[in-house]
Formats: sequence, C-alpha cells, structure tokens
Amino acid sequence: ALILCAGTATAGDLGRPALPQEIAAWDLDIRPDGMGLPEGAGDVATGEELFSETCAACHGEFGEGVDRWPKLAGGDGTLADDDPQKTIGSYWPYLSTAWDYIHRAMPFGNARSLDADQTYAILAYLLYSNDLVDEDFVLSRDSFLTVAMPNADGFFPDDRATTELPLFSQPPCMADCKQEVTIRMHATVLDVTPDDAAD
Amino acid sequence: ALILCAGTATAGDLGRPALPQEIAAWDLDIRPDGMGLPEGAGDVATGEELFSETCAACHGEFGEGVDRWPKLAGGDGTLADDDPQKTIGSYWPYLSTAWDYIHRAMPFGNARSLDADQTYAILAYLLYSNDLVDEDFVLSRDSFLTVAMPNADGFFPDDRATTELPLFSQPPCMADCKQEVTIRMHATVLDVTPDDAAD
Amino acid sequence: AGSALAATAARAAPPDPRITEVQDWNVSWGDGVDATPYGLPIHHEAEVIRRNVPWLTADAVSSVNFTPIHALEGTITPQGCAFERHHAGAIDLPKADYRLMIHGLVDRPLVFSYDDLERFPRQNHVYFLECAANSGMEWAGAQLNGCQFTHGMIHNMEYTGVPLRALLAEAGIRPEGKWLLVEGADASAMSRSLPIEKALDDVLVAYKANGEALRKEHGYPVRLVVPGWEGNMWVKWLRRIEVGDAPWEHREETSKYTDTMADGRSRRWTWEMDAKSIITSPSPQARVNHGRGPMVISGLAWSGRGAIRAVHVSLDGGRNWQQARLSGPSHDKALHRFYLDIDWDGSELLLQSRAVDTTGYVQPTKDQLRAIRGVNSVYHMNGIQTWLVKPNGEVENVEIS
Amino acid sequence: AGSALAATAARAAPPDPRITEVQDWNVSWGDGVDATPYGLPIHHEAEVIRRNVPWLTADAVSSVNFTPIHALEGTITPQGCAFERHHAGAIDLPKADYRLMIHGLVDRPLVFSYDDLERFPRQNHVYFLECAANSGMEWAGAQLNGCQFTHGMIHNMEYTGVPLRALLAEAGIRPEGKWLLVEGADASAMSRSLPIEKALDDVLVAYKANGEALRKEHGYPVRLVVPGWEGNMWVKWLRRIEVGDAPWEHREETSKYTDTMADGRSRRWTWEMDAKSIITSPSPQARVNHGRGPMVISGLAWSGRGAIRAVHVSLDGGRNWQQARLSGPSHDKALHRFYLDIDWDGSELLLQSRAVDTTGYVQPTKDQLRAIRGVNSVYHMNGIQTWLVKPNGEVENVEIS
Ligand code: HEC
Ligand code: HEC
Ligand SMILES: [Ca+2]
Ligand SMILES: [Ca+2]
Ligand SMILES: [Ca+2]
Ligand SMILES: [Ca+2]
Ligand SMILES: [Ca+2]
Ligand SMILES: [Ca+2]
Ligand SMILES: [Co+2]
Ligand SMILES: [Co+2]
Repeated sequence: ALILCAGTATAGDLGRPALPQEIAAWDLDIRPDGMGLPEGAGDVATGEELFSETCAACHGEFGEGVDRWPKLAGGDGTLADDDPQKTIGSYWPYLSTAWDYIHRAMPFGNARSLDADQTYAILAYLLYSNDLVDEDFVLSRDSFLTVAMPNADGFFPDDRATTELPLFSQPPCMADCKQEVTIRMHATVLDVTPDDAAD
Repeated sequence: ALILCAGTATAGDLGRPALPQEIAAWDLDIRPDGMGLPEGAGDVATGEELFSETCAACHGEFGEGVDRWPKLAGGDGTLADDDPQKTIGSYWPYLSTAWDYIHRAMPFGNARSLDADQTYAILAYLLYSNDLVDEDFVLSRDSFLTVAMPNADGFFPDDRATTELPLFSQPPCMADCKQEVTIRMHATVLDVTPDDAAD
Repeated sequence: AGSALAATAARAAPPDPRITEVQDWNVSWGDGVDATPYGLPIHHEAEVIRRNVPWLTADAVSSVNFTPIHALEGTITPQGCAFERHHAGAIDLPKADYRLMIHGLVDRPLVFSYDDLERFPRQNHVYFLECAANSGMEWAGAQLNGCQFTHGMIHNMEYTGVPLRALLAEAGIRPEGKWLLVEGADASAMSRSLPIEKALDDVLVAYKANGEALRKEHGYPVRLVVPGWEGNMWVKWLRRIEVGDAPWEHREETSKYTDTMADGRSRRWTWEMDAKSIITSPSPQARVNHGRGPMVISGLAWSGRGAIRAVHVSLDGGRNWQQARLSGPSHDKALHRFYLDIDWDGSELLLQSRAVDTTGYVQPTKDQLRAIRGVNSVYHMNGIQTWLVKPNGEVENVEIS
Repeated sequence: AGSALAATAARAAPPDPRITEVQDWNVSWGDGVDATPYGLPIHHEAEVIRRNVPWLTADAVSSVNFTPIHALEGTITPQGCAFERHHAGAIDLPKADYRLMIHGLVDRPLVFSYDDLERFPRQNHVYFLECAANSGMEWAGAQLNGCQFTHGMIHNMEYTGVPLRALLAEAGIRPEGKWLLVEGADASAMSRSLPIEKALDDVLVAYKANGEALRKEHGYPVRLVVPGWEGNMWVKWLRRIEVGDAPWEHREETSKYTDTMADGRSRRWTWEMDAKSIITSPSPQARVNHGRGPMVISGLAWSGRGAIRAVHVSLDGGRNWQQARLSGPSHDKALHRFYLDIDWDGSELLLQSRAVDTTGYVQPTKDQLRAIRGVNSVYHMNGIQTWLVKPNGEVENVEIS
C-alpha cells in the first residue's frame, strides 16, 4: 500500500500477514447476528452449579448482586423508574453481548477461563434466573437466536441532532434572563465527598 | 492602579508598600556607576588572608583555579586565542560586577557571609593577583572608580541585526547546493559522551 | 494626605522577617542536577493528586479516579495527575510484547509490532478525553462537593500517533467494511464498535502523550485517540481491530454508555461529547482566601464538536452573563481556559459558566437536559454547574431553581 | 503468483506465542485507581531521563542536565524530564514564605505575596526555554554523541502567569525607568538586566507550567518567563525587581552569556535565540533498528523571533534539501515538530535539518557562524547539525566540510 503525506511518499509494506491461528486466538468476539459464536451447548442446571462456584461470590446465587458488585438478574419493568435496575434480563438488548462479555472478561480476575460449553451453561442459568427461559432450557448456537430479549426494542440511535441541537443552538440570553434564583440543594448536606479522613 | 483586560476592569491595590528596612535588606546589588556600593575599605594584605581562608580551596591561592573550579586571575591577552582565559583581570569590563557577585554569591555554599570591608579587601587582593594594583592598594568606595579594567572596551552590543540577519535571510538553496561532502570529525573518536558505566 | 497616610501606615508596620532575615536558601545549596533524573512535584503540592471515591465501586481495579482540576491551570494536563478509568486495572505490557492485529473485512490481515507503528508517518494533536460518566452524579442534583469529583474525569494532552486510516490502508478495507471493533489487551476485554467514517477521519493510534511514552495507566504502549468522542472509546492497550459490516453491540455500548430516558427507552451511539464548561476556581476545593477586591474566576471549556467560540460567566445564578476571556491555545476538541477578572464586593455569588462552541451550540442548564432526558441518563451530563461563594470565601456545590 | 507466494510464506511462519498464548494481562488485574495518586513513567521507560555530564562542571549544584529529546515526541516537554540549570542548586521555597519586591524608580515600592499574584489577571502561553549555552560544545566541532547532550538544554511548556507589565503598573514606573534588575532568591544571587521594552511586551511572572505548579527545579513557586530570550534571563525563584535607568552589568551578563569573537572582542546583550532545529530521531541515542524501507525522520525547530515557517531536511549533508512536514501546535517562540517520511534504501545518510522562521531567517551552517564569530563564542551556537546514519543503523555526530 502507498501512504501519501505532504510532499513525501512512503512505500508501505509495514507489518506482516496475520496467521490464521493468530486470528483464531484473538478473534473471540460475538455479534448479535451470531457471528463468532462457537459450537457448544449448556443447560440451566450445569450453569447454576458453575455460576454458584465461580460467579456467585460477587453476583449472588441468583445474580441478584452482592454489595456493590453488579446485579445480573431482575429489574424487569423498572427502566422508567427513578432508580432503574439494569440487568441482562431487564436491559440488555442482545444475548450475544452477554455471551461475548462473560467469555472474554469473566470471572473477574480469571478472565478467559471459561470454555464455550461453560459459557453456554452459565448464560442459560442467567436467562433462567431472569425468568426468560424454563429450567430445562439448553442454550446452544442453534437455540441462541430463539431467545427473545425483553428490552430488544428499548434502544434508539442518538437523536440529539434533531431533539437537542436546534434547541441548544439559539442565541443565548445575556441579561435579565430570569426573575429570581433560589438554592434547592446543597452538596454539603449530602456529605458524600471524600474530603476528610473519616470518608 | 487600574488593570484593564478584555471586557472586565479590575481595581488594583494588590500587594503592600515595601518598607525601607525591607528594601535595604534586599537591595544589595551594585552597578558600574557605583550605585549601591556601601561605605567601607579593605587592603590587599587583609584580602589575601581572607581569600586564603575562604576562597582559595576552590579558586587557588592566587585565584589561579583548582581543578574545574573557576580561575579568577590571569589570562591577560588571551581573549583572541583559541582557548581564551576569562578572568576578572582579563575579561570583566566592570569592577562593580566583581564586588556585587562576591558579596551576594560567594563564598559558594556560604553566600552573603562577607561584610562590606571584607568584600573590599578580597577584591583588592584579586585586583593585585591580576596585576592590576600594587600590594599597598586599598579598595574603598572612593578608590573604586579609579581602577581601570583592561577589557573595559572589549564589549559591543549585539550587532546580529546588521552583521548576520541580512546574510542569513537569503532565499535558501534547495538543490545541488554543494559539490562534495567529506566528514572531517567524528564525536565517537573523542569519546567524551557519558554513555557507559565507565564515563 | 491620603498617600502620606499610606506611607505612615507602611512605616508603622513591622518589617517582614522573610525579607529582613537572610534565609537558608539565600546562603547555601539546593539540590544538584543529579538529584532527580525524573522529577516529581515539590512536596508542598502533595495535595494536587488524583483522588478516587471509594464508595463508588466495588473494587479499585474497576473504578475511576479524578484529575485535580481545581488546582490546575492552563490547558495541558500533566500525565501524573490525569484521571484514570480502568475496568480490570492498569496493566504492564512491554513494548517488546506488544502486537496490533487488523483483520476481518480486509484484503490483508496484518500484525504490527510496536516498532512497526513508529515507521508510519505520525501526527501531533491536542485533544481532551472526557469520560461519558463525567458529572453523571449531578443528574440527581448537587452531589459531590468539588469540581475534581464533579468534573474531573477529563484530561487534555498532546498526542503523537499514526492516523488509524494509514494502518487500515495497509490492510485494505473491503467495500462491505462499515464498522470496526477496537479491543484492548487487558483482562476487561474492553471493546467498542467504531463507525468507519470516524475511523477514517481523525482517529489516531497513539503512543506518546505530552511528548513522552503513554503512561501505564493511560494505555502504554498504545491507545486509541477518538477526538471529541466519549473516553470509553479511546481503547487502551489497543491490541486488535476487526473490520465488519455491522456494529458488535458489546457490553460497553449496550449495558453501559447508553443513556436511559425518562420513558425507559435508551439512546445508544451517543459518541460526541457536547460542549461543556466548569469554573475550577473558585470552587469547593479552591475556596477564596482573600477578602473583597480583585478575584480571578478561572475555568475550562470544551466541545466534542469543535473549538470553543465563547464562554459566558454569571455571578448571579444565571440572571446575567458576562463574556469571559479565553487565554491559551485554542484547538478543536481540546480544553480551553477562560477567565473572568472581577472586583469582588464580598457578597454571596452564584457562579456559573456557559460554553458556546464553534457550531453555535450553547451549553444548556441541567434542567433543560432533564426536561428532555429525565434524571437517569447517567452519562453525558453537560449541564451548567453552580457554585455558591459565601461571604467568608467558602464555596459549595449547589443546585438552583 | 507473488501474492500466492506471500501467503505460503505466511503459513510457513510459526504463529507468535504473544498472540496464540493467553497472557497474564488478558486474565488478571493490573493496578487499581488508588495505586498512583501521582504517577510516574512505567519502568520500561527508565532510560528516558535527564542526564548530566559530570566532567562538565566542578559540582552538581552549579551545573546542568539535559532533556532526553532523542526519546520525546510532539512539542510539549513533560516537567519531569525537562532540563535543569542551577547555579546553587534547586531550592525549597514554600509559597507561604514567598515574597516578590518591586522597587527602584517606581511611584510605590511594593511587596507581593504568592496569593497576591494569583489575584492578577493571568495568561497562558506555550514557550520554549533554551539555555544560551545549548550546543556550545559544537563550536569546536562534533563533540558529544547524542542530541540529548548537544541540544538538550531546551524545554517547551505551557506557562500560566501574570504579565510583568501588570505588576509594574501597580508600582508605577517613573519616566527615567529604562531597565529592570530581576533577581532570584537562591544562593547564586542570580540577577540579570532586562530592558523595559521587553518587560512591557511579553514577559510573564509565571507560577504554573503545563497546568501544574512549577516544579522545584524550574523555580517553584514563581519564575520569570522571557519569551524567545536566552534561558538564563528566565530567573527562577524570582524575588526582586528593581527599576533603574541603566543596566547593571552583573556577572551573568558580563563574565558569562557574552559571546567572544575571533578578535577577542565580545558581544553582549545577545538576548534573542536565533532560529534552530535538530533531528531528534534518528540520532546517536536513537539508532535505526529497522532495515531499509519506511523511516520517520523526526525533529524540533524553534525561533526566538517568531514561529517556524518551514523546515528543510537534507539526506546528503546539505547538497539537496526537502521540505519537511510540520505537525502539531505552532506557536510563536515555541517548539515545533517536523517530520520527513522517507523510504530508506539502507545506504549511508548525512542527515541535516534547517529551520526557517517567520522573519525569513534561515538557520546557518556552523561554518557560516564560525566565519563571523570564530570558535570561542561558547554561547548561541545555532548551526546546522549533522548526523551520520550508517547502513547498520548506527548514528553518529559528525562534522562535515
Ligand atoms: C471477583 C468478583 C467477580 C466475579 C467472581 C465475577 N464477576 Fe462478573 N463482574 C464483576 C465486576 C466488578 C463487574 C463490572 C466490571 C466493570 O464494569 O469494569 C462484572 C460484570 C459482569 C457482567 C456485566 C454486568 C453489566 O451490567 O454490565 C456480567 C454479565 C458478569 N459480570 C457475569 C459474570 C459471570 C458469569 C461470572 C462467573 C463466570 C462472573 N461475572 C464472575 C465482578 C465479578
Ligand atoms: C566551594 C567552592 C568555592 C568557594 C569556597 C568559593 N567559590 Fe567562588 N565560585 C565557585 C563556583 C562553583 C563558581 C561558579 C558558580 C556558577 O557559575 O554557578 C564561583 C564563581 C566565582 C566568581 C565568578 C567567576 C567567573 O568567572 O564568573 C568569583 C569572582 C568568585 N567565585 C569569587 C570567590 C570568592 C571571592 C570567594 C571567597 C570569598 C569564593 N569565590 C569562594 C566556587 C567557590
Ligand atoms: Ca470477530
Ligand atoms: Ca426469577
Ligand atoms: Ca465528606
Ligand atoms: Ca539596587
Ligand atoms: Ca601576578
Ligand atoms: Ca563515552
Ligand atoms: Co455515550
Ligand atoms: Co546571549
């Protein structure tokens, strides 16, 4: 390839061909259309056992979360609430996202230790604990696209260009812009700032 | 005082008046016209003794320098040589500079420890060791301006504007600018770079 | 008479011993040039550091700390105190072990070593990096009391790197290639989908920041720089770029970094950081220690869509606004410094700043944003911030009507 | 056939274990956000430090160290590796003990505290600081083997400070006031005479560099910034400004920082730093580790009289020149970064760079300077530097005809 830059041409040929084994080693990501999903399968019961062993310490036996570690289940119907509970069941639009993330990033501190069957099983259990499948469900590459995610239609592309930019691109008011101003909240009252030894 | 800056005026009145004692404590500098020189006097013999005690360890008994510590005497007539010896005697255009620097900055590591008489005496000795005065010379505020510095006329103000800038502001040659190029010196031959443990 | 009086007063005051007494440093030596081959700030500045908020997260390896913007000036952020956000900690990845793979819908899948990257034509640009969650706590109103905590997930550095388009040109993008997956080498398996238009525009594969190698915590040896776009996309320890025909919808672009509206539906792909500004001094951590008289109001402004055209400052909670003075470098998608120099009468102030960028966008109030987005967006809070300056010089984060 | 061959070759090579084997950093945690409240470079970069040349001076407290410009990129110099020059060591002067006195031919002699300075309207500017002795060894021909040593007495930072004219306006300069004496607080009693025109033009009384407090070694808490002029005038730990009607002719402007010509007469008041440039990579400390093919030639250019308009690079010792590409911020009296991207055929190169500034000044050869000034000037050596790049990638400081 030829790279052109101001005044000078540099012949390319930098880098070396990526080998198929190398691509295979790193190309682990999964897409919503199933691209990347390996062969394999796992059922809820197997998943429950695995989850209990390797995930529950942080995420709770049913994915309900422990302390500040993330909740993975529940929260159905809370998205319009004041404190929405966003979980795989209540929020995630694609099942592929969960398979991908669990397989590449979890368990936290020992990432990339789950094989494909284990990942299918754990995810089957998480679907079960989110009330999305029955206890005899088996997740596999084939059953993958049959799972309906409740919030699949809950996302829309960034619309700021039409909903906000016109509104926020008006000539700004410079003088006498409002009548009166009252303070309705003080951060000091909350006192959550780590500003002394006790915090 | 009123400070004006883009769009906003800030009333001044920052800082506080400097008190006369404060100005006196810090205003120690000396100028060629004698401005700043305090009362006092010192002779060569007294200066020799003081110099031997407090200066000679670094600068040598006669100001000839020790190792890489600066030379303060000698070098007369060497300024046009390949390795000019620049000392108070050979190079410095003003005696005030020496009084000022010695009084404010020397001895190195114990600056501001010399009183006016001591400074006069040490400087009398340095003039003597530079063959500029006799051994019975007494330096004082009155005799100060009588000392002729050999290189007083050796300086001229920056003349690059006329001697260099026109020459170096010609359209530069871009192609075939010289016939041949030969290397006449290699830094590696000198080997003075601190680039290995032995340096 | 007035000036005679002043002179009398001056004579009456005791001379300052810091002036009249010779100090050690006037006499003896300080540190030699061999003392600090690589220097740190002087011990007197020990408070100007990154700080984290322990209760925010379960563990410090997946957490954030904040730039001490209340104590900084100008526009450049020194690396040592530039905020960190990791999802599995800052890893130690030697240059010799570094590999960058480009594959997918390309003519030639390639692997680059670190040294390979240094052979491509490079560019230098100053850009801000803002975490999309910066100021996120403020959706619920005045929370953390200090701009380091409310607005400190930002830094601004001069990056050196290779335009991503040059690397992609080596591999040859196939016509179907419309999206990239960019992935980091750390255990968080950080990955984001990047539209090809941005990748071919101004994205850099960077290896230096402020002249020196990227710091470990900022992605040494190589990170992505995605100008004007949310910080999460600036993948650190960049190891892989896959070209595809559709977005990947990974965890950091679905579960996280999506903005949930009042009706429970969520915006995704909210990449650009809207124009924003913050008064860094006075601020809760930088109280006013002098009384009435000259006061410098200093702040930062930025936009993910261009440069800053103007900043307005209000002393009265947004009733009236004055044009601030911009000073220092003004680069697209970089921090700008603004000042308003006032003569403080010692009365209570409700300080606000409002940025206007080169597209004409005017930074909105928090309530304007809430009217559109509700209060559970978490991300992309760029509303106008209010500081209450009290007559005694204390400053507080407040929310006003 | 060619591409089939390449594919075969690729298949034949063993896969890289750094890719096919899972690495620790893919699995487990790196440092948390509480690990480095103020960070330092990663240990792999331990060689990118200031270095001094012990044999140059009698003692490290009156000496110099050098910026590792061979390993830096872009234009900003991080404080931690920005060169130091002290005459009595870097002192520890707390802000609380800091005083700045203005007196002499003024209406109101004044003393400012550090806090007072922060109440004046402030400005931000990026400027280079070059020691007048930078490259001074090269008057005698190729000496030190590395641009850190030949050209490393330079750094480039974004300064925040008060225009000196604002402080002088507070004191009120009397009509006879034509010169300032500026003095530091350290034991070297550093002092220089500054003409009033420059003082009222662009000189800053600065307290921040690259956003944070000045480092101890760069004059904490306050130094003078004298844009474009020799570094010695940028008095550190600034404590006193006296207004006078004539220059002081102190040690640093007579015994030192005067330029002795071949005839033994000496130029004084050589304040402006002439336009100059240096190729930082390849250079003796940054050899070429790759063979033939794409090579990035990277360098710095600057002028004390304005911005850099162009840089030319020669591969053949000055016979032919090519226009280099400038990339990154371009500010008056600040460092500029230039590049020439070449396809190296593996043969010997004699690399040179030549800066042209906005006044039209063209950086001269060393011999052009020697023809006018002789070889004993010590200071202000801004001649074109030559690096010999050998076919094996070694680079050497050479002097050519
Ligand atoms: C030591 C604690 C720990 C263990 C064990 C653990 N996780 Fe996690 N998990 C986390 C943390 C912390 C995060 C958030 C990481 C981040 O955001 O950087 C997380 C995030 C997740 C998420 C994404 C949550 C969201 O809302 O975005 C999923 C899904 C998940 N973990 C599944 C699992 C599974 C399955 C296992 C076991 C195979 C597991 N985790 C084991 C700590 C843990
Ligand atoms: C411990 C070593 C030491 C001692 C003792 C010492 N000096 Fe120095 N002197 C130095 C050094 C080092 C310098 C150069 C300082 C610099 O350039 O930063 C110097 C510089 C000078 C200079 C300027 C030389 C020039 O060419 O610019 C004079 C004059 C001088 N000293 C006089 C004195 C006198 C008089 C005394 C005693 C009262 C004294 N020195 C004691 C080390 C010493
Ligand atoms: Ca893939
Ligand atoms: Ca359930
Ligand atoms: Ca608190
Ligand atoms: Ca004086
Ligand atoms: Ca003699
Ligand atoms: Ca050597
Ligand atoms: Co977003
Ligand atoms: Co000079």
